Amino acid sequence: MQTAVIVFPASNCDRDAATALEKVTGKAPKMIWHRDSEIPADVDFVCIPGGFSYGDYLRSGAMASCSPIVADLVEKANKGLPVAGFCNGFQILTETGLLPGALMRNKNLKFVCRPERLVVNNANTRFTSQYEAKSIVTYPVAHHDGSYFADDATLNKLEKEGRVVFRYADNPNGSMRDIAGIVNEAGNVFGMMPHPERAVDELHGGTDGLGLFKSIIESI
Amino acid sequence: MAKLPDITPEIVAEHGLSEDEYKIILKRLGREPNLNELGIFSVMWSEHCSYKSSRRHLGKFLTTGDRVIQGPGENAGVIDIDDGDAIIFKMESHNHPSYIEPYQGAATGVGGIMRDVFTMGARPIALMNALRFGEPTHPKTKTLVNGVVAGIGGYGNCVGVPTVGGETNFHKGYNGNILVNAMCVGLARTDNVFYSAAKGVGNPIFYVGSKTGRDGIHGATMASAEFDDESDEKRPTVQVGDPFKEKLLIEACLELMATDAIIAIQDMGAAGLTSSSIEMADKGGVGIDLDLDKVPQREEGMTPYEMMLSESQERMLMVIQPGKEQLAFDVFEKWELDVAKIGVTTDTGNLVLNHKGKVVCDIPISPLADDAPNYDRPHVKTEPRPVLTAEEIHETQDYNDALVKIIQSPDIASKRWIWEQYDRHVMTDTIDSSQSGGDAAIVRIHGTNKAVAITTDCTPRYVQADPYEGGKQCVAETWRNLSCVGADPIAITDCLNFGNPERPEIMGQFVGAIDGMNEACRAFAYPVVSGNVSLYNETNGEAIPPTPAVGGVGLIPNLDFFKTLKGAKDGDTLILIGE
Amino acid sequence: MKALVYIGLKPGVLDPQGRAIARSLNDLGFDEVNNAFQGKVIELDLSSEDKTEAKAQVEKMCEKLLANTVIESYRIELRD
Amino acid sequence: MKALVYIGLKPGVLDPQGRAIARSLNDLGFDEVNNAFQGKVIELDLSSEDKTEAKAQVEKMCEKLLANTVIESYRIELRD
Ligand SMILES: Nc1ncnc2c1ncn2[C@@H]1O[C@H](COP(=O)(O)OP(=O)(O)O)[C@@H](O)[C@H]1O
Repeated sequence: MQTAVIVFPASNCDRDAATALEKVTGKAPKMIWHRDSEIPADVDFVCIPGGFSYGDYLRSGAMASCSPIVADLVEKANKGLPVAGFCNGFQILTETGLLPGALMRNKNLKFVCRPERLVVNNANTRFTSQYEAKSIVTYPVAHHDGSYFADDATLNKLEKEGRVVFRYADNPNGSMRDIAGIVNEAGNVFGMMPHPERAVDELHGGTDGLGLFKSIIESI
Repeated sequence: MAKLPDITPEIVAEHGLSEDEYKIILKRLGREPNLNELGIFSVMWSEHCSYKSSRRHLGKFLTTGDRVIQGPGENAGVIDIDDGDAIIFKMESHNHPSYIEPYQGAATGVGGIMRDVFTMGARPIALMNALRFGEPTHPKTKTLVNGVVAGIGGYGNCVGVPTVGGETNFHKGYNGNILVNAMCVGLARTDNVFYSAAKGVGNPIFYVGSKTGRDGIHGATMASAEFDDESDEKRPTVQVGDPFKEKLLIEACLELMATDAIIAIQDMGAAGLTSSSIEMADKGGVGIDLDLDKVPQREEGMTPYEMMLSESQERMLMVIQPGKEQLAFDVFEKWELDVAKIGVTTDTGNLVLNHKGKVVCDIPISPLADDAPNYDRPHVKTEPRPVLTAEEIHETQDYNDALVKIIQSPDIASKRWIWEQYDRHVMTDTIDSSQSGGDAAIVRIHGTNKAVAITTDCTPRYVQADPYEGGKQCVAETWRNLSCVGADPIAITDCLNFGNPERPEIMGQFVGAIDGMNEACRAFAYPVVSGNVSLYNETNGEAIPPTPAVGGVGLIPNLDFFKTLKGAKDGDTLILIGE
Repeated sequence: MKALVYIGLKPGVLDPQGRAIARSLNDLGFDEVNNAFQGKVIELDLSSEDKTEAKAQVEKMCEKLLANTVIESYRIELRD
Repeated sequence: MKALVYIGLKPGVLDPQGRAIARSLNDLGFDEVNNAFQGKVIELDLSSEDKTEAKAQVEKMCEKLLANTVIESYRIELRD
């Protein structure tokens, strides 16, 4: 099982993601530099980590979504490669169009960092199979642009198809319908604003995130 | 280039140099300086760079100890935390810029202190901030708090270093002068610490980071405005920070530091290119020739004066090992930073600046440091306020009401609104932070079972009542806070914020506080390894309360043994220790 | 040539920035402010010669990068 | 009445956003972009009647809240 983490110049959760992946798979992920043009063929799962990719000027994730490595990622994701984006990774995935909707400035306009309780809305995905349906997990959030927006038709479709994977128990940012994480139609591309990779260590604040990484490994 | 104006007494005064100081310059040069040279002397001899009012008093501090690898005098202090690991840390003020433009002022304060730390080879692992604002009801306070907090978060969060703690006070004494003190703690290997002394002759000098613009060229620019027509276009501006660039700069510097390419390195802080080049040369006992045409420039038509005095952010200067130039270019280009070889070290002992084929400055370096003014400013001891005994205080009739009042007081009230805007978890080594309201933050050394504890403390009203006792108390409080979480306190950094040192009563507060702090440091064998002085914090003759902020760092050798506020249960026994 | 690109939120998309501005202005006593909206302007300095061509290119820039058409709409103005 | 307030950084102030945008556009192959600057537009919906009066008020709003004149300059346009 080979995992990989894409590293943009101002990714800052790349090490955190790598630490979590290594903890669960026992093997260090490949770190893929943003200027590389291809995801290596032996990679089974790609993580887009949190951070500020290219400084997040213009809009969070916008510039990263135009990078060469992301072009290759989009192509491979469309062919079924499992991909997860956390925080900035989620923003990048929506900017590429792999996931619907957009992440806007938090409703109160402030950066928010705190542990957040989340409801596992669908435990039937390859990202959440290790959780009980409707169980509550705590992951930290840390973002300025995390308010999920999509038009009603998209939101209805997401809900009908069970693609709202996580919901906030106490919405921290104004996301529509309390959406914290969603999956694409094919079920292989997942994004969420909270940080599961920051919830894999008792000393650091809890291990609720392990289930998510174990689910991914299980599914491959 | 336009002709430089003759140096008049007005120009000298605009540069903040006294007549006596100017006379020393004339004597050492044996001639009149030109405007570029005058500008360089003025920034090097400014309070900020020369510590002319404070130097002799800072010299009293205990600065050595078993674990001290580097005390004051470098970009930051370095302590040994065993196993080949070193902690590098410092605190610094960005008070005035934060009052003018709270977001950018605070942001660039965070950027500056991080550069001081990674310049020495450390990866920043934690940030703290000590903030003082005016009364909550003052019309400016709300905007200032909002902007400062957003700026600190905006910069630190983006770079990806957790902001794990701090302190915030409100007092009318800060209505016209807020304090924004930022502290950064970094992790390095003891055998890979970098210093600023430029060694060797003929070694290439590299400039890296952002381009140089006309940022923060202070009042002195009025003099330069006389010889250009577009003075409006060139008006001095507040520095704007670019945390994205800083992140790249950290990664690039650390990557190059893993090789043997760097002989010396210095960040460009206040007085950018001037102080960085002169400090490196002075410490290494060499001269420096710079070709200003090679300096990456953001704007057209920049004069040597502007380039030397610019405070553009996110820039570094380094002396590179000959033969390693290409390696340096490759690393910085990989991280998409501007990089240029702008000069060489020489054996002349002079700073020589070339611009468009002309020598525009040629001055000996040693007087800039050796002859820097060092004043023994008159000071009068602050009469300590009479001690208030418990008997003199009326017992409250309503304890509930008293409790509510205490909880409501802005100094005591929860600071959650502030620290929730700071990413406290990034790097996934934060064991305890503002979130739990503990006495000190705890940050694990990545991949190990040990941690550092960090705290900042100062109670200005104590220092105001009695500078000596108050100074002692600041240091003692950090010691207690570190001990409380189970850490062995090791060393402190400080940020001494005071009013106008030319007033004997202010100077008295300053000297008293230092003596008190030093007394505590010696009693605990708890040395000062770095620090910063911010004077002239006053408006219309009203000085801020004396505020010597202290940042303490301790070691938790084994994370199986530490304590936080978490875990108290119903029925636990409370014990009060001490008087 | 210069291109000015005005980017604003589409109607129906919540504009918390705009709201906060209106509120703050009201708080400051500017009661005449009923509503505020915040948008971006991006000024591009172009070395293009031909206006029609330039406009077509800037439109592409908007679609590819400058605007997120899920939430934003844009308007382009060219100036010499 | 509507007021449009354009706020941009003063010349000489570092504009990291603008630079990053220009770079990204170049990377995407838009070589004609020499430079980019990013500013804000704030649209105010006002219940004022008198134009001169409104303009004076909006100027006050700019000075007090909307722009930080240490680093930003602004321009006001009124529309019915
Ligand atoms: N400016 C700040 N930045 C980060 N954390 C802060 C700041 N101000 C206060 N805090 C945090 O809030 C908590 C409570 O602060 P404070 O009331 O000053 O506590 P104490 O009196 O115990 O020092 C502390 O953990 C402190 O780290």
